[in-house]
Amino acid sequence: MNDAANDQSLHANLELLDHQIVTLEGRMVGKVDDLEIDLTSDPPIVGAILMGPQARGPRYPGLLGRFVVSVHKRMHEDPDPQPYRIPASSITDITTAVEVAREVPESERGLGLWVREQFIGRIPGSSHETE
Amino acid sequence: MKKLFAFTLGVLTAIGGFVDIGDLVTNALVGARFGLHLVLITLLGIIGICVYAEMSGRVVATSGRPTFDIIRERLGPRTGFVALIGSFLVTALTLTAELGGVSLTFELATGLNYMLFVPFVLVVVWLVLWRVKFTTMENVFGLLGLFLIVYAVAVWQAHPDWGSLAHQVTQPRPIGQETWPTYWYYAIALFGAALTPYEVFFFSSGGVEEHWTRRDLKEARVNVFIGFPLGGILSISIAAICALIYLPRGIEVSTLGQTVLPIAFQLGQLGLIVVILGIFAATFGAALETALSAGYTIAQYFGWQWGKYVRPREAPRFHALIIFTLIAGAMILLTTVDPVKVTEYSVVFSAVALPLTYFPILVVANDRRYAGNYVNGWFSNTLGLIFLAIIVVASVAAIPLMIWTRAGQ
Amino acid sequence: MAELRRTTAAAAALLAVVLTGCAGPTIRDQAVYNQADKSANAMVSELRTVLVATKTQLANRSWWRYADVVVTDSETAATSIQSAFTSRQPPSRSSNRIYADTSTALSDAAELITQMRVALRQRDVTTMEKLRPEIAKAATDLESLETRARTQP
Amino acid sequence: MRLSELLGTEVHDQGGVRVGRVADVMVLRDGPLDENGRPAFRILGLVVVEGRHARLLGYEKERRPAVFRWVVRRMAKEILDVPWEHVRSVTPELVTIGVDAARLEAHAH
Repeated sequence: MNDAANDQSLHANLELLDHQIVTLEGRMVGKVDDLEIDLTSDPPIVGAILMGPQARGPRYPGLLGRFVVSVHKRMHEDPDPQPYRIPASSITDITTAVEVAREVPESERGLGLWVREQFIGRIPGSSHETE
Repeated sequence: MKKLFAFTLGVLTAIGGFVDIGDLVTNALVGARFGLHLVLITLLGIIGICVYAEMSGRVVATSGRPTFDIIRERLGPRTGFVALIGSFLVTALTLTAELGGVSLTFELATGLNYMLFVPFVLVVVWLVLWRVKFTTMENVFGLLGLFLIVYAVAVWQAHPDWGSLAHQVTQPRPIGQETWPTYWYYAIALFGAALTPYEVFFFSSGGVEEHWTRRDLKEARVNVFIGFPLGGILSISIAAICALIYLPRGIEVSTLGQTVLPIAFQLGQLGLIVVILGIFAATFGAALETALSAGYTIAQYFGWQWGKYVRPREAPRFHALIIFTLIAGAMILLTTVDPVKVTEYSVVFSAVALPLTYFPILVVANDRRYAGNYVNGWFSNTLGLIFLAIIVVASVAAIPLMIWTRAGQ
Repeated sequence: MAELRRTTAAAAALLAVVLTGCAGPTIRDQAVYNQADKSANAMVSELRTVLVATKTQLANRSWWRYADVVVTDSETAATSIQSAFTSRQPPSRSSNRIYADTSTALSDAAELITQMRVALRQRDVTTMEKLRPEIAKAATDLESLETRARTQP
Repeated sequence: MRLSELLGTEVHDQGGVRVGRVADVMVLRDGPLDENGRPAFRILGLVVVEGRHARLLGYEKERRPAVFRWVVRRMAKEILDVPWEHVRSVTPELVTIGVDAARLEAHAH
């Protein structure tokens, strides 16, 4: 646990929102599309990172935002899809990126998973170690 | 050996990135109409790309954040989305021009219509992107692209009146029937050709692909300050040879065949083989860079896993984006649109898209959390601000000038 | 700033027509001269490209397939320059002469380039060498026509 | 509630006088321990900006290049720190605070 992260106050909008989320091994999980704030708890806390179209959509102006949200809702299996939620407790380090523990990169769920299984994964050499 | 290979990242980014189809066509076209009266603008573009790439390189080496990560972090999703759409369209347009350029080199070599080669080029470009390692890809096209030095050799071998060439450089004004609006239109085209956004997207994302750390910073700077000026010298030689051979004859350049003719005229068959190979490498390398950059921009905006340093299975949407953009580019070419015309428009739209991607980098290069103790000093900030002003003016003036001069007619 | 002067002049003349209600000869003439100037300029460029390409090939400094691509490109451009000119500006009395001279000069030039492309494809060096001076002359004729069109009004 | 709903919300004091808009939320990881034994991200307070269209772009703490900082600060007019204990009520449309703007300190970092 990086001590610097917790003894220094953070600007949530500037230093958390829209930042890249990475796993401990450096895999990219997604962006901090929004933050869940719990004002009822004492003291009020930032409860979780929210990710995905349901979190990002409302932040776009008017039509574009509603479009993103509604298209994702129609394409999604369950009727009322919620944003993907990463509890704040699994944040291990905050630099210019937000490092989280035990997180499933998007290529193993949602659209990323579909593209991997139905498309890229089927092309020969897709598990070829290029580097 | 890693040192030598890492050095070629700068060379490829300069040759492949700097001298691509946009530089080739624009410099040939400008040389034939304005002689060297626009060289000061090219020099400005070279300094501009050095400033922009150096800042991006410094930020990625110290914080690991490539350009489009920063754009969304600092500008937010909305303004970032505008920058994304602009940059992606320009990058896709440039990719189309590069694919056209590669196909045209096959036409020049075989005499067969370039359209026949477009599907073949599409598959080969994708295969290289899919299987060839990032470093190997750089070395091959970086070194092959050096063949474009044949333009400088041709200028040298033409024994020009160096005094009159130098005189033209110091006289930045239109000549003959050319008018000021056309002069400024081509100034922006040259500036856009020298400072194409995808070069910086590729350069900074390449820093992540190559796992740069602070230790690689010095090398990255050497690559920028050697690579891009080298590309710049080649661009100026292209303009110079066309000025020497075409200007007195009243020939205006509108095809790749004409861009290459002065080399054959001056250096013969060997020169022609070398220049066609050099253009093949430059446009093929640039096709790889623009295809990757199409993936980099969108993946970095949404935070999806990207990069050739991971197995394709682990970056599915990144690779899907590259495939769709390549196919779209090829389809545009198959509508028989003139690749040279596509190139002319791509460089002007590059100038339009620049400000929104350059400004956040200038801001973040001053932020200690991103650049550590390599933050901008007063010199880089002064240069950075001067070029921000130039970039904004060029971006605002580009479209009106394009309309006024009917794209330079 | 020739271009700017010309466009503002044309705009002013157009306004005059609207006000006076009659199509004076000046606007159509101006357009014909502009078009003659531009088309001649473009054709000279294609003729000279063919000269450089054939000179290079005859001196064995390129290969036949490459020279064929360059000359064929010039031929395509030449035919479109010629058809663009003839199809657009109907002449008025005073601009008739320059219109006629330009159309013939353009079609002769396009014809010469086509003959050169044919000779080149057959690698018929003697015909190529015969055609080159004719193409050179066509280029200089078009250049003088260009200056005539530019200094006409 | 989501952070994006709080950002940009108008801030008035209890007398209904406009103080500004929420530009950022300060957090510190020293809250009660969560199930992984890590401290929670406690909300320290709000950063409130007086200017209507101000975007701080990091210049609430950055200093260079000076011209950017000057422009941001001019558009922002005031950048104030509102400690959380002064916040009386929070809705996505309005935040009311229990102290008047004059007694708030400028945002320091």
